[in-house]
Amino acid sequence: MGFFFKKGNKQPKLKEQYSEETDTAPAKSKDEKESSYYNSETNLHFSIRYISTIVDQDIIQKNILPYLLDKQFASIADVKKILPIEDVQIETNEALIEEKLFNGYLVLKVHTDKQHVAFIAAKEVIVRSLSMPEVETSVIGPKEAFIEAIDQNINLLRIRLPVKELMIEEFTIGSVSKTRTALMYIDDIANMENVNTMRQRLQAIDFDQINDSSYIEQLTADNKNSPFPQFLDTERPDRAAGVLVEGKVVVLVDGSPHALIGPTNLVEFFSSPEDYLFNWITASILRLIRLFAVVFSILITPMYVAVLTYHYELIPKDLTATLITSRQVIPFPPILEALILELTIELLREAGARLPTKIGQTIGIVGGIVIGTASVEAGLTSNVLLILVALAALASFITPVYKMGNAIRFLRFPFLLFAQLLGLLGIVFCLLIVITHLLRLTSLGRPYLEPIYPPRWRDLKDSFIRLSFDKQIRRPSYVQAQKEIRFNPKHQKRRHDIEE
Amino acid sequence: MKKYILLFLCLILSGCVNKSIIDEVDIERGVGYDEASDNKIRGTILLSKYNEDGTTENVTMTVVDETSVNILSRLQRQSDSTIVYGSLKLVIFSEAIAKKDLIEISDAFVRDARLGSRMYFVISEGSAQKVLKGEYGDHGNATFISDALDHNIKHGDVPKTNLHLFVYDYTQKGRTAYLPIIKKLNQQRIDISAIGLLDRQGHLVDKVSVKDMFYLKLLVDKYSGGSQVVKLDGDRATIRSIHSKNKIKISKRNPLEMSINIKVEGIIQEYRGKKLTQKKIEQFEKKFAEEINQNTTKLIKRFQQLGIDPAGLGHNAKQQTRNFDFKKWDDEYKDLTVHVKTDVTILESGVVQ
Amino acid sequence: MQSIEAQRKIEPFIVFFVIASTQIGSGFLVFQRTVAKSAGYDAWIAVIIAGIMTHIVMFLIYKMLKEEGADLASIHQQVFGKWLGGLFNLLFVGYFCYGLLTVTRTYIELVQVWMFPDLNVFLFTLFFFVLVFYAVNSGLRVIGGLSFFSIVLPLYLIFIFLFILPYTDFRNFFPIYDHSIKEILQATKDLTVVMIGYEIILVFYPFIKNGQQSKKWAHFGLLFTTLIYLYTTVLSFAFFSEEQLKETIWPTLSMLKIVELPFIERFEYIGVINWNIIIIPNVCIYLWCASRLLKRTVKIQQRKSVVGLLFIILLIIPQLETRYQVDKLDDYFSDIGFIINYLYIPLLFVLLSIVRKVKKRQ
Amino acid sequence: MQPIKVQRKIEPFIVFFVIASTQLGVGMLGFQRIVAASAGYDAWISVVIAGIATNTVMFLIYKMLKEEADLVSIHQQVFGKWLGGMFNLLFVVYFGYALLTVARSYIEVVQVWMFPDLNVFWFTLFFFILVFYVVNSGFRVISGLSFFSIVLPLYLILVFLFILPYTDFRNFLPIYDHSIKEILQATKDLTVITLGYETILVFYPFIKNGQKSEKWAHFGLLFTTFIYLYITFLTFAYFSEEQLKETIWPTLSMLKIVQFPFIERFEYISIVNWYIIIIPNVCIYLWCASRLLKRTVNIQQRKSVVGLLFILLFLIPQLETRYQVDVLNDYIQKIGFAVNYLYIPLLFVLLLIVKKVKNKR
Repeated sequence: MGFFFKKGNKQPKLKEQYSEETDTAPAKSKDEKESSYYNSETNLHFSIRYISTIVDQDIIQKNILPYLLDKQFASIADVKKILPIEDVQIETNEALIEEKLFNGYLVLKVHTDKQHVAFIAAKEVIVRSLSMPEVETSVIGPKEAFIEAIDQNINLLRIRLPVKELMIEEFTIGSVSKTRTALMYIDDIANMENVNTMRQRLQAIDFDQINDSSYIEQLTADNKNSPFPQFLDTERPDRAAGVLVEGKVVVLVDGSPHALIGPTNLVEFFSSPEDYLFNWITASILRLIRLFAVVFSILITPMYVAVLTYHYELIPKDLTATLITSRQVIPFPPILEALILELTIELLREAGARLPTKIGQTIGIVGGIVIGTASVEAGLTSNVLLILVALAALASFITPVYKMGNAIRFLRFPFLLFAQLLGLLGIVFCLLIVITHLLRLTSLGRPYLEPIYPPRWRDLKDSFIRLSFDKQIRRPSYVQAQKEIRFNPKHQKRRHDIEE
Repeated sequence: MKKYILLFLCLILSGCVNKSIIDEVDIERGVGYDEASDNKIRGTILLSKYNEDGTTENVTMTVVDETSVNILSRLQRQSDSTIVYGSLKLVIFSEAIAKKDLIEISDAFVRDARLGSRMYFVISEGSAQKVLKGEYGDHGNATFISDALDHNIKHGDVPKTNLHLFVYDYTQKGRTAYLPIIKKLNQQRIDISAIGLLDRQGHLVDKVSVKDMFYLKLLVDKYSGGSQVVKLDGDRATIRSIHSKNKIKISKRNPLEMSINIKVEGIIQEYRGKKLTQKKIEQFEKKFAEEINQNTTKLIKRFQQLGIDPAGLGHNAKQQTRNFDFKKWDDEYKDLTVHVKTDVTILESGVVQ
Repeated sequence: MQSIEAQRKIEPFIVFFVIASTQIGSGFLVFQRTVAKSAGYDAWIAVIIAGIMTHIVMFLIYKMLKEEGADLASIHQQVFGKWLGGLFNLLFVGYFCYGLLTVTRTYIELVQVWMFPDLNVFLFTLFFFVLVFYAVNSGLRVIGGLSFFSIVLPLYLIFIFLFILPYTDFRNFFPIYDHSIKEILQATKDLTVVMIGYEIILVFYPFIKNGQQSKKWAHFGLLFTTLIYLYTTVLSFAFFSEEQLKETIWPTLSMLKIVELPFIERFEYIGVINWNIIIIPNVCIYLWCASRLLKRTVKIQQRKSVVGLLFIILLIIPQLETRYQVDKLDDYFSDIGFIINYLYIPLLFVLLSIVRKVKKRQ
Repeated sequence: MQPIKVQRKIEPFIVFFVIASTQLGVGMLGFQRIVAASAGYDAWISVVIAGIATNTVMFLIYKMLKEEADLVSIHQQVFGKWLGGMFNLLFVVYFGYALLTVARSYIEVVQVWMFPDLNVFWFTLFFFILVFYVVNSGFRVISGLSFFSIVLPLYLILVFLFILPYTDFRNFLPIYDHSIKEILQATKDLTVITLGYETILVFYPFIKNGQKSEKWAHFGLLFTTFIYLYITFLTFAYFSEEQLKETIWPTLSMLKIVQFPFIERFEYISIVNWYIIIIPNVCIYLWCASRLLKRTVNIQQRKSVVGLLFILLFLIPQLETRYQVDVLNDYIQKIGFAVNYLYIPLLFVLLLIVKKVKNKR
């Protein structure tokens, strides 16, 4: 009981501490350096301050100090003239010092002029080189992925869209992390309403730390209590460039190799970038298979539980024997059996994801085979269910977007519980809840279930199927792009007679 | 929040409804009714028990009671696990029951939503219990008998039947029902030995033997199989009928006369005799049509005498008459003239002439 | 007539395949019985004579086509004038359609008897015609390609026939020339009509690059089919007894019944399926010629007339139900074919020569 | 009335689905018996006439809605504030009653066909949680569910074709073998089964460009008429007249004969499917009732939804027997007929007069 009381008292204390801390003068961090110099030619004393761990010492030694010491450095205004560095700012605002200091600037003060400060950019940027996409891999097509440096990522997009209409707005988000976040869109294509919504949401974020774009995603989602991701995230510059041209909005976050895309819809999560690289027939069939697999993976185990628990009449007479004999020695009701197996699969997946790649794969395969076979032989699960669960797991892994894959795996459990509760009726109950939830969902205020509902015949051309590019005359209508037409359809080639 | 979770858990564990997990129930696949003394009914149910090695064991349980409905609840008490009857495939009535109580018993099957419409009602020669007690096939007796009926309906001479069609025929004015009759040959085999004809009250009154089953099917159903031997001046041909349909029409009113047009398309499967020319084929067509005419007319005469109407002449007459009076029809039916006209077309005669 | 684009034309040597494939059709499966009826085991002589006949007709045809831009329609116009010529064109359209109908229905009967007795004729024809439309819609170049495959792909059947050798008796042929010349000529007549189809070159000739260069290929094609026919005749005569042959409706297929390979028993099923490949270019080319002639005569877009013709035939085919009706269909087709190839074409040749002579003099 | 935000409104063509889904409900499972009782095999004529009748009423409704925004303002125009308000409340009761009937009838179907030992209270609770979730999400979501309730079960139309081998379409002959009176009686029975479309009087302000939706509303009615006609044809060809008169849910009984290699007994699937069909039905009634309450006595819609559901939740388990459910259905039919085919035309005439009088001034 005492525990609870303590908890109640803790809060004010914490506040006091916090305020005490801010009262005292900030302690200097070890890497904060300040040194004074003297320019003998102009007889000027000046000092520089910088954070040694984020500035490039090379720049200081080669490009700053020699010039400051040897050239005609008479007043602070001269700094701009004599330094071979582009980003030099002269400010009067003392408050900026700290921000600039921690963003890799040198702070230059001249003893004669107490009012002005010069900020000289000398940031050291450590960038890893471009690598292959790891989540959205594809056999063919571009093989570069975003990296953690935002400038590099913007560069990747700029190269793909070298037009002046590609707009970039930058925000600094996170009271502690000060993360640079870029909002990108194409000025004359994107709907300004979408841009404004995204801008407002980004500006409204009040959080201390932004570690990844996923933080932004969760903080700006339309419905924060939904298992479904409401922004598409991608690590592929080609995909990001592609959606920019469709009129969507892309958000890049410094330190995150994933870009956010909005508005999006449910079906888009099942399209893989490869769909645009194959011929449209192959791509469409693959997409349909993917969607079917998803439905299958959600419904098959709940169906098994429902039918075996309540609806024996539904089972064809030739199948009854198979089902009954496979379950004969199993001591659990179907629901427990299914839950055990589903959880096992989830465990294997988690274990595989946590372990280093090579061991992970091995665990996956070995675990699957060994545990599966053993549990069947031990009479804990029936082999029919083992097949179904394994198939369902397989099917759930083909979702091209990782976050959507997770949502789908999560969905299976409520379905299972309701199947146990009310049989097939329970499954439909759950289905209706999911449909209602999806109907409520929006992405940047645009309906999430489009083009299914509201039904948009036109948008079907790139949803369940992907029609050939010459049929993709208009941009998706839920984006409500300013310019709807993608290209001017040439005069339809006249159909010739057989021999002409 | 905790409260809700607790509530939810309660629900999950209790459930709204009773479960019937398939490996924990006994599935009733067939049921048979025999006469017992004192106007009681002896009911036998057939359960399919599935062994681990994939074989099916036939378990029968028998009890004598006053009504057919009580039988299951009495047997329920004798069983170690719940007997569920939703997958019932086969109901067998002994001939004695079929002559008396068939309709009363069948009410329970029609009324219950749990049962499918495709289940078979059959009449057994001799005791139904004995039929159920055989060991036919590997997948259980009920499956065996219903499969046997299935394929004989599809490719043989048994006219289409199931629970729905039985009720349809029985309840349709100007039509009477029929049911297949099976006979146990020995412990491993059964035979579909005849078609039983029921009168308007649902009592078995007549049987059509194997010989006439072909003609009965021509009258009441469409063909997609079945074959018949036709003899012509010492030559002999086996004609396999691949399609047939019939059309029943009122050909004349006052006095009422009806005509049945039967169209048969077939191929010659076997031929013994002189060279099979086109002329010969035409002769066979004619002969076959004549035989059909004769036999079906004979059948219809028999129906008229018994006052039954499996071909649905009354129903057809009603369709072609405004304000049809069934009372008048009942009188007329007995001496109604019925013309049967058959049109046989032989499509193929194989790869040699 | 507007000139035909070069890429629409076919190479001269393709004519070999087109001619050969038109000649090998449903008739190939049944001809032995017909000829054996008249000339017994001597019918192989009739095959040779029939082969020579086809060469003669082909020679006449090429003579007629020698003039620049000539085809059946222009020949008719030259000989009979615009209106009467148009009428004759339409008669040919009817003939080709009838040919198409006969070939299709005969093949369907084959499928019915040998594979699926309860085949849904309408649906099958529908599928078949969808395929045919797809091919014809793609133009003569594709039909030519199909002809090529219809000769090359089933060519292995020639070797398959060798498997019947253990069951043959080649002494059946002796004594050679045991039948009267009249009987042999009767058999020749029966045979010539089995081997018709090559007259379609009258219609598609303008689509051959350097038309006259194709002449030798056309003759090679005829020669090839003659040899194939001879080969089958000789084999089937050695295989069947004379009585047996007279009662066997499809001797070619019945022969295949004896073939049994380690991986497949009952080779005649493969034969029936193969025949689909052989039939397709046959049907396509008849349809193409019919629609082409219609275009040349009454200016209907070819695509439209193809659809129209297919639709009509699709409705007719399920009406022909019995073996007898199909037989009659075949008989009439033989009669008409004989008249056209061996009476009408020589007559046309004579008329054309006269007309050309007269014109030249003027 | 404050103006409704554009995002809250639905496209005109969605009205098609909303109207169609209100008309297809539990009634569709059993209407054949009722109409066959009066007009026998000729009842299909009644279906056509009933379709015409609904279209006529819809025409009147749209005429009224051209003048006034919704039912409340019509009532206010015609009867004044107080009397109008009372009529509004009557409509609230009507919708609540309809909701009760639909929910209870469906539960009965589940009881008879699937779970004889269903715990009605718990099931209703679940049912209403779902309903609340939907209605709470607003009209746009309800209309979305209507869309799914039409599109998802559409495959059933094809499934019905599997009964064709067991049908005899000559049953319809001779056509028009019943008196006009019998046919009209059947029409009357049928019109009340197809009701529900009058809800448009309430949700009309939520349609973008209301009057543009008129054709879609009529298409919706046409669509349901065709569906009803289709089912009627199949049922009559499938059952004998006697058999039909004894079958309570012919639509489901028909599906008992359908069998697939992977599933026997298709009627279970269809009952489960009917759940999808029922939900928007119930939701629309509830939404309309609560909306009317809000417009009349200014109760927050969310609160009245909870209140209504709560009341119904306690009413439903009280209705236990088949007979009670039947009586429930009988009353709704009488009331529905009075509302749709007597009251609405009357309202139309009154509104016309009121408008004329006002215009003259």
